[in-house]
Amino acid sequence: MSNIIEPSKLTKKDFETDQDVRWCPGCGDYAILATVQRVMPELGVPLEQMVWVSGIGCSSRFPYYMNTYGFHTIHGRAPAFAMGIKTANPSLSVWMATGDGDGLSIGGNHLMHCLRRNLDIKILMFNNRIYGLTKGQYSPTSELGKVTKSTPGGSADQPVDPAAFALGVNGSFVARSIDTEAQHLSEVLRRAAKHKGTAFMEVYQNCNVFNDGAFDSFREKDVRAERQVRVEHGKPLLFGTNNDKGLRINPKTLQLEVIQLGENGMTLADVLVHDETNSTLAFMLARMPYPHFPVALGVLFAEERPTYDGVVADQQAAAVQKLGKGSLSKLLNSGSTWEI
Amino acid sequence: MSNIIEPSKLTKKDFETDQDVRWCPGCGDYAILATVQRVMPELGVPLEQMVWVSGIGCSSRFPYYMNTYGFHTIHGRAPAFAMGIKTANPSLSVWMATGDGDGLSIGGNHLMHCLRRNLDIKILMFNNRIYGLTKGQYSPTSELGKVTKSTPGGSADQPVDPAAFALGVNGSFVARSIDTEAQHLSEVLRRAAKHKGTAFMEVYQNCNVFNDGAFDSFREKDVRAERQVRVEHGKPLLFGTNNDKGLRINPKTLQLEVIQLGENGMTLADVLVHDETNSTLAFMLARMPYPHFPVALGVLFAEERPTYDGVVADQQAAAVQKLGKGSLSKLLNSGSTWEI
Amino acid sequence: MTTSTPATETSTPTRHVIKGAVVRFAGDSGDGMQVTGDQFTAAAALAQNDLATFPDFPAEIRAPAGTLYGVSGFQIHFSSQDVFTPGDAPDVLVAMNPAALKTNLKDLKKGGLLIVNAGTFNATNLKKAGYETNPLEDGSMDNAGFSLLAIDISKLTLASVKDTGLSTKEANRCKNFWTLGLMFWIYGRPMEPSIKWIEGKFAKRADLVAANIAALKAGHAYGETAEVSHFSYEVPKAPVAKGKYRNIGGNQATAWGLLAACELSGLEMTLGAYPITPASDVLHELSKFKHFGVTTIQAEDEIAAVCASIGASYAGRIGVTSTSGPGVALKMEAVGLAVSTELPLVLIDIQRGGPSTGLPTKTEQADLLQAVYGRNGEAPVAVIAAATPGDCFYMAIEAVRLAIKYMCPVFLLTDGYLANGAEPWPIPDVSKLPKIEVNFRKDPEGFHPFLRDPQTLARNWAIPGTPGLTHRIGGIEKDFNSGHISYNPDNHEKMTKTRAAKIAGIANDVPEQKIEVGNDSGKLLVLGWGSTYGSIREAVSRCRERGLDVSHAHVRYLNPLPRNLGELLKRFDRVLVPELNNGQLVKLVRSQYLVPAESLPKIQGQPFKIAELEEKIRQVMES
Amino acid sequence: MTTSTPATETSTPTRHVIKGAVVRFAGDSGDGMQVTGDQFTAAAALAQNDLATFPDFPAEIRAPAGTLYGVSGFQIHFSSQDVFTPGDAPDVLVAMNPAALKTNLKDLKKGGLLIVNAGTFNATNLKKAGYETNPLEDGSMDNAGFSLLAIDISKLTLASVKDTGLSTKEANRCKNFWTLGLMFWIYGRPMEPSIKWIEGKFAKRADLVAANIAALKAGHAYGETAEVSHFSYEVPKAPVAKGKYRNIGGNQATAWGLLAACELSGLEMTLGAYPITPASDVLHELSKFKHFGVTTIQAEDEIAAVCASIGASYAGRIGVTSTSGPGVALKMEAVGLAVSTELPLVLIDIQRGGPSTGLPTKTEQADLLQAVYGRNGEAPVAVIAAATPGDCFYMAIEAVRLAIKYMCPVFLLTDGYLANGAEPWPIPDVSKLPKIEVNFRKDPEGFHPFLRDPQTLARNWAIPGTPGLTHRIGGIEKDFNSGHISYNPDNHEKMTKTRAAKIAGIANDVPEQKIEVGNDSGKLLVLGWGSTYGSIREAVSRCRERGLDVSHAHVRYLNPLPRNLGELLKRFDRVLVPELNNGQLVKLVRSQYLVPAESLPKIQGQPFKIAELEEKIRQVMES
Ligand SMILES: Cc1ncc(C[n+]2csc(CCOP(=O)(O)OP(=O)(O)O)c2C)c(N)n1
Ligand SMILES: Cc1ncc(C[n+]2csc(CCOP(=O)(O)OP(=O)(O)O)c2C)c(N)n1
Ligand code: SF4
Ligand code: SF4
Ligand SMILES: [Mg+2]
Ligand SMILES: [Mg+2]
Repeated sequence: MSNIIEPSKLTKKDFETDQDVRWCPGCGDYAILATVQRVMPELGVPLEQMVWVSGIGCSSRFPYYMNTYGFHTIHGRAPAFAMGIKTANPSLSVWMATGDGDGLSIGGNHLMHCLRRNLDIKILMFNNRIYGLTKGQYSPTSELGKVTKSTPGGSADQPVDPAAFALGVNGSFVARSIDTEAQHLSEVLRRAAKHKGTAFMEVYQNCNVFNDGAFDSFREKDVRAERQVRVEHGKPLLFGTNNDKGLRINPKTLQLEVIQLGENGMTLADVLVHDETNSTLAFMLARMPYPHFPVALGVLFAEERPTYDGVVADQQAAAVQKLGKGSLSKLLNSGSTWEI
Repeated sequence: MSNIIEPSKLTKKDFETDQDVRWCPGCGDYAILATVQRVMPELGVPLEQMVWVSGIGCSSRFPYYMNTYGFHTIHGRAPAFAMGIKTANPSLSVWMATGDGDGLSIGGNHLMHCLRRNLDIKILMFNNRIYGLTKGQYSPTSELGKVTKSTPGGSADQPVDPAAFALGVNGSFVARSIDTEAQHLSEVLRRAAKHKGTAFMEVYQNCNVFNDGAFDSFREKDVRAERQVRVEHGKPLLFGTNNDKGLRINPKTLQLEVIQLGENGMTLADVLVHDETNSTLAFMLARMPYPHFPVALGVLFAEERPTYDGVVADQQAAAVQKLGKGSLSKLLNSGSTWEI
Repeated sequence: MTTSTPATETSTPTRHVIKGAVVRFAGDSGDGMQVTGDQFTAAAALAQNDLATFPDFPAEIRAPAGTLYGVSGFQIHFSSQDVFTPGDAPDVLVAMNPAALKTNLKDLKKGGLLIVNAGTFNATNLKKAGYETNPLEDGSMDNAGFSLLAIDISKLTLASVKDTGLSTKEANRCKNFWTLGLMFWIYGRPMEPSIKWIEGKFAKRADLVAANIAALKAGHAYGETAEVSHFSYEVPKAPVAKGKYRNIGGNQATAWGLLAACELSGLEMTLGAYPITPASDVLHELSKFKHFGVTTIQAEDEIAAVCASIGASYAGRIGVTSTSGPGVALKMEAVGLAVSTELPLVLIDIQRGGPSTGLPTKTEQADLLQAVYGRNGEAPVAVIAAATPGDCFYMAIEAVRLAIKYMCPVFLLTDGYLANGAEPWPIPDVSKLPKIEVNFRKDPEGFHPFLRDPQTLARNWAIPGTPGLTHRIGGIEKDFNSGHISYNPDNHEKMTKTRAAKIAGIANDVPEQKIEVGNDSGKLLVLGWGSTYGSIREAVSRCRERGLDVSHAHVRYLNPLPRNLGELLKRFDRVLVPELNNGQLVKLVRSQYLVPAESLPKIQGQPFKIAELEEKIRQVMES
Repeated sequence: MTTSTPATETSTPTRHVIKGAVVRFAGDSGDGMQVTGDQFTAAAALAQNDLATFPDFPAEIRAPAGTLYGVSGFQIHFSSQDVFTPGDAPDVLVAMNPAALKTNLKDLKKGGLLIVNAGTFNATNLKKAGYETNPLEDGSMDNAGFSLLAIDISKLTLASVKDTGLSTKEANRCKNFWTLGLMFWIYGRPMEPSIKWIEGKFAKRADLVAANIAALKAGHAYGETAEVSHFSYEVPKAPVAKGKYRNIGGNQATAWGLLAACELSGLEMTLGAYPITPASDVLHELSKFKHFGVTTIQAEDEIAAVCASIGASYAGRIGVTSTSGPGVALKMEAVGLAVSTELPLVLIDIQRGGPSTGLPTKTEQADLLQAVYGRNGEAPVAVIAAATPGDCFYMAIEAVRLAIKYMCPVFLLTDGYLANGAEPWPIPDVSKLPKIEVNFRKDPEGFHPFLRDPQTLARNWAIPGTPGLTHRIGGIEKDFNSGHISYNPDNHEKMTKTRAAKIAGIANDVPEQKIEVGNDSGKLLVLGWGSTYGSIREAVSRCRERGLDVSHAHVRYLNPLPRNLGELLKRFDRVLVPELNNGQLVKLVRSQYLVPAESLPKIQGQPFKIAELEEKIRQVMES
């Protein structure tokens, strides 16, 4: 199904499979796939050292199109499979593709525990705010009052924000990007690849069949500048067509607010500088009410912490160190025994 | 099994059952039970209008000891049962008892969705940072490196903070209290009862058999003042034996810090005033690293929002309004039919 | 049924009277084959033919145009006689593009008629369909045993609508109505009803109305032309019972049956569900009927869905959950709680191809043993199955009746074939449907939650809000006499046996097993269940016409099995059990009655063809 | 076994030689009965008696002192002959408080010896135990058919340790060793080993060492006194095979068997588990053996646990998951994926009382049909069961062998009775245990993931990290010839039949069914499986001693069943199937072999007593 190429020589083509891609024409998934396939060769990971794990959903079809090892599992459980794979062989580069339904509806618990444990895997959540594969029911990220096949009168659920959720459960790397923003997404992928621990990436993805245009209001070229704030560690949180709008914390309310440079004495100095190690700031950025605020994209939070698989491996090594490689016959003959 | 008493005449005794309580002698659950039974009569809810739902665990035995309707369900699923009960009969006062394992390990997903949907139920999470009923394995709230029967070498999991989790998934009411603090817990229970929406209460509970003293470092009389900060809406965040320590936001780092009144020019004016409607502040308070910071107790966050059961009931009513009570024969004869 | 096909007719200008026909429309997902099929079905229904239909969607949401896996089909079997299935092989195949031809031609009946839209047979489409050369030109279709009508429908459609000023893209979309017009002419159907439908459907777009009608008429007119005229048929009325009819699909009938149960019991209903193919439409359909007292909860997963349903039952509603195989597996722990707390619960399993994710869009009957045995501990439940799309309506009512009367979980098994299939359905007189009795416990006197009706062994249903009946229930074993937790050994045995006896007792409350076709004793009994009803019935009838001593019985109640079934089976020399699985009902009857029933499995994600069953039955009887 | 009990002995100063005895220690959770039992067991083992033990913990973690539900028990059966069960009724009952007396007295064998700590029979304790009057004084025990030794053990213990300066509370804790000393004297056991144990156990507390030893000796000395002297017995060595022995419990043996499988296969292992009674100890035990290459993952729930195990198998380890009934139900959807992707997976189900939460601390065999059938679609797996605590070791190895060789899920069924029971166990020579062969696919030439071994039909195992073998697998049906997704009807049938054939083929790789006791044909075969081994074997032996023509066969391989089983069953006039459920194996054999096997169910959360089985067998043979 594939042949051996050394990492440095890998190209986008090498990451493509012979399977024809079966997403709807025009689906945002195509763009994400292309970007991922373009970035992977940069990582210098041999094809056979990479594993893509997924649940069930249109987005979870992803592994079939990556010419690495791939496991298309069951709905919502991908993080648990990844847990078994990564702890079994920590040298593998484990990536996970999931959707807003797969990862946050049925799979929310596994995702939460993966994030808090800080298992060293990279997670791409395709958030199209809808169930695509089952033909258009609302998802946990759909807006309140969403009208779908299963909610003709509008949904009664308040949505959850994936990034805020990840921060709330102590995730060590939380980022956001958009299907069509190849460059931005590429950068986020590179950062995630470098992060040691669970790297959670939410990617806004357009489902042109069941939720078309869900993100147009901040995704389209003409509105982008005014409706997105690209966060970068150490850089002021500026946005706007003329880069003359900024975010600051109102000293009284302790809440974020949008300021217009030049207006009532506001200068660049007043603008908040992004600190990706500040989880509180990340939490605020993740939850900024849209469209009153712009949508924050980029690496909201990143912090190095011990990884679950790392601790497990260390314990294993320490045990062998201390007790030597286990011997069955020693064990069976240990403790109180008697001869007859 | 019980007889009819009108609400105003209810007493603690009326909420007690004839079943002998089967927790270990000395278990923190007894104190919580007593406080709950003492507060319930104040609510003016008839016994038969109250339902206690639980999962499985020592804490989940709770319903057997409340002389109301009670449903001891299966492990981790209590919020889902509560969802069915409350939407079926919104006039019921639905309370849920769960543990750190029941509610956050196997049941984390249901709890998350209950919180984001804002189902109008009151949730008591007994957090003893251990699995009690199964005799002492670590739980998602146990500290990293926890040594238990299942982790002789120490656990490899980073814990999750229940309150931060609840805030991250958009919970509308998040509070904390302690098993032995009857008065404080009572006040929290009253506030929760008044809240329309999911009221999440984390109660630190001592498991004297498998995790004894887990909270002593901030629960005991002598350390309480220095190690706890009682948050109250509109009141400054003061603590300390002489009430001379306070919390403030460092304007540079935008992080919380402890200040000593009177020292380097700090006055009461510098102390942060608690605003329970500020989710960011609540998030910071929930995650203050202990023991560097005190433990925040009380109502961290409270915000009124539409409830899931409320919206569902309204849609039901609106539908009947608009279409009239459904008629089967009308339906069967609707659309294209033909006579033979 | 047997249809005389065009090839066997001598060509004359007058319409050939035939018993009936099987027609399949096949085209690209975008070609509107489902609409065409629906319209053609409506016309057949109005002509009072008996009929059955089955759509065949691609597995992908929206496969790229022209691909093999993007082909969408719709098959209809209409006749002047009783119809029990959508038919095996089509007499007439309409292929709107090369991919449709490639994937469907093998099914065309020998001597059948093939109609292709030659206008789509260009290089790109041929390549996508994997044709080296154009089959319409490379001679591969010469005397291939069927008649071919290769028409450039695309061109003719564009021509017919050119005055409406539609863009070519939109104009091209009208070709399905052009095709419908031709088919109407071939079977002598009036166009008016479809014209009305078009006017309603596109009310907001006069140009589309005009165009589609123009195309329809053009196709019809084309029929008149010489080379088609000898393919003109007439299918007389079928001898169906008088009454008012409607077309109904399986999932729709299931949902409507549940609505009926609300009205008949006077209870409100909560459906807890999580979307899954092919069950989602039950959720979609029920979500439209809040004014019937139905609350639909799209839960976070199947476990939450069933738990919410059980919670609703606990609170005094009809708790229902609908799903398919993988979802059922997830619900089983909670079903055990419903067994233990003895709460009513209706589980609808719309079976699909397994194991695991399997073949989500294909049909199968492989969840029977899971439904009967798939729980920890001794956890018996009732299991019933619907036989036809229309039968789903009545079995859904029955599931609710049993769940409430016996305070237990009831599985209703249907499958993808029933779910998406449709048939004309005599509309029942609602006032004649039997009411479902509900008795909530009200009297505190001597109450405990596990007091039982000595007859049914059902416990009394005491719901929150009832003064004086506060009590606690749960999944730990309960004392028979007080309902309190009990670890007593003898009590556990007594409770386990009681729960089992309660379910077994249902056999006395349901109809005895009847024979569908043939005698109630003889050489061979073909024993079926579920969606195989039509194929088995038709196959057995044909065998009997050929003089074979074979009968057909169809089991609707799978646990407990009908009280007379064992005795019935023993009256036949042999028992053959055709199932769309690897042999499941056959295991149950062999174990329970020790009869050497033989399995006839088919595990292809597709229903039995009548012909293949007929063949097997003959083989068995000769062996 | 039959034991001559004290009452039947003439009282003489010399020790009465008896075949063996059943002794039960019962007391408050806090009284240390488990320690006493363990020490008494060690002594019996050293005396080379054959023996079997069973502890009986209260359902509550730590019930309040003195309550009926707080009573903890430990029963041992030791003998000079082969021992197969911990025994039915105790010959000697030691009751340390009124509650223990109340809950256990009914079990004391007629003519047995009752030893009570009269010092605890005060008003409070009597009330807690529900005694109106003091049974030691109200005459209720006069000629009640057993001998009574009412001793104020509390007082005598305090006296014996008064010089050690312990607090009364701590001093009082020594009474279990006083009791042990007495029992040692009664059965003529040396005290040294226990003295050594005490010295090790309390190494850090010299005072506790001194006190417990003093108490032990005092109890022993008390034995010397006149009124006890005629209760002195000797149980000769049992004719057990030569070799080195150790005591082993069921869960421990299961865990060690898994460790053995690691060494024998050279693979590392991942145990994914979520705590649940009575399975947790397998997780606890394995978590100690990281240096054996075992990773234990305490997952967030059972679903994550099994998925992590499957993930580990996918990555080339032995994936194992251990749980009990409710957990099994939750894992089934994922097990279906392992069936579909054909990955090795070992599922250990330590069965407990059901349905639902049921009786968590009690034993039952009611998950058999769940294991065999409890999944969506056609999803066959292998199912095997252990018969004794020691057998768990070998069946755990066997489960791993089959899972790897056939690339499939294998259920190993044990239960609460095996899990907590223990027996002396001949330590195997590790070098003689057969290796488990593992062949990871390495060669890219002609590779696809579903290439099969023509013999076993197992697919090749290609693990991530292997150059040139990158591939994708999942739960959708796969093409037989390429491993790619396939919706092809015939392929689905072929793959389904292949998966079934692969599991069925295991029957050729496992031992034929053998007869445990009796002839391989005759009037009655008693067919058992799992933990009922000892009781059935003993009961059948006794019946044969009484001249009945009955045999015992015990099934270790439940799916597929042994290849010769059907033929074996047919050689008996009747087949009786005793199970700790409502009849499950009996359904499988009736359905598969059409033999009129009869069910003998017991659903009380407790094992069969030998006597009750013996009785039933006699009844059956007379009927
Ligand atoms: C156990 C189970 N339940 C339900 C389904 C049906 N199902 C498949 S994908 C899906 C949701 C997909 O939504 P999402 O994860 O957002 O993926 P998308 O298709 O939108 O990319 C559902 C409900 C299933 N396959 N398995
Ligand atoms: C499906 C299932 N899995 C596992 C168990 C075993 N179990 C019962 S309670 C429990 C954890 C209890 O911990 P927690 O919720 O913290 O309650 P606590 O006993 O500490 O109050 C577990 C694992 C179960 N009953 N059901
Ligand atoms: S349904 Fe939506 S998400 Fe799925 S493939 Fe089509 S466009 Fe993409
Ligand atoms: S085990 Fe712990 S939590 Fe459970 S009852 Fe005992 S003390 Fe309380
Ligand atoms: Mg989605
Ligand atoms: Mg706990």
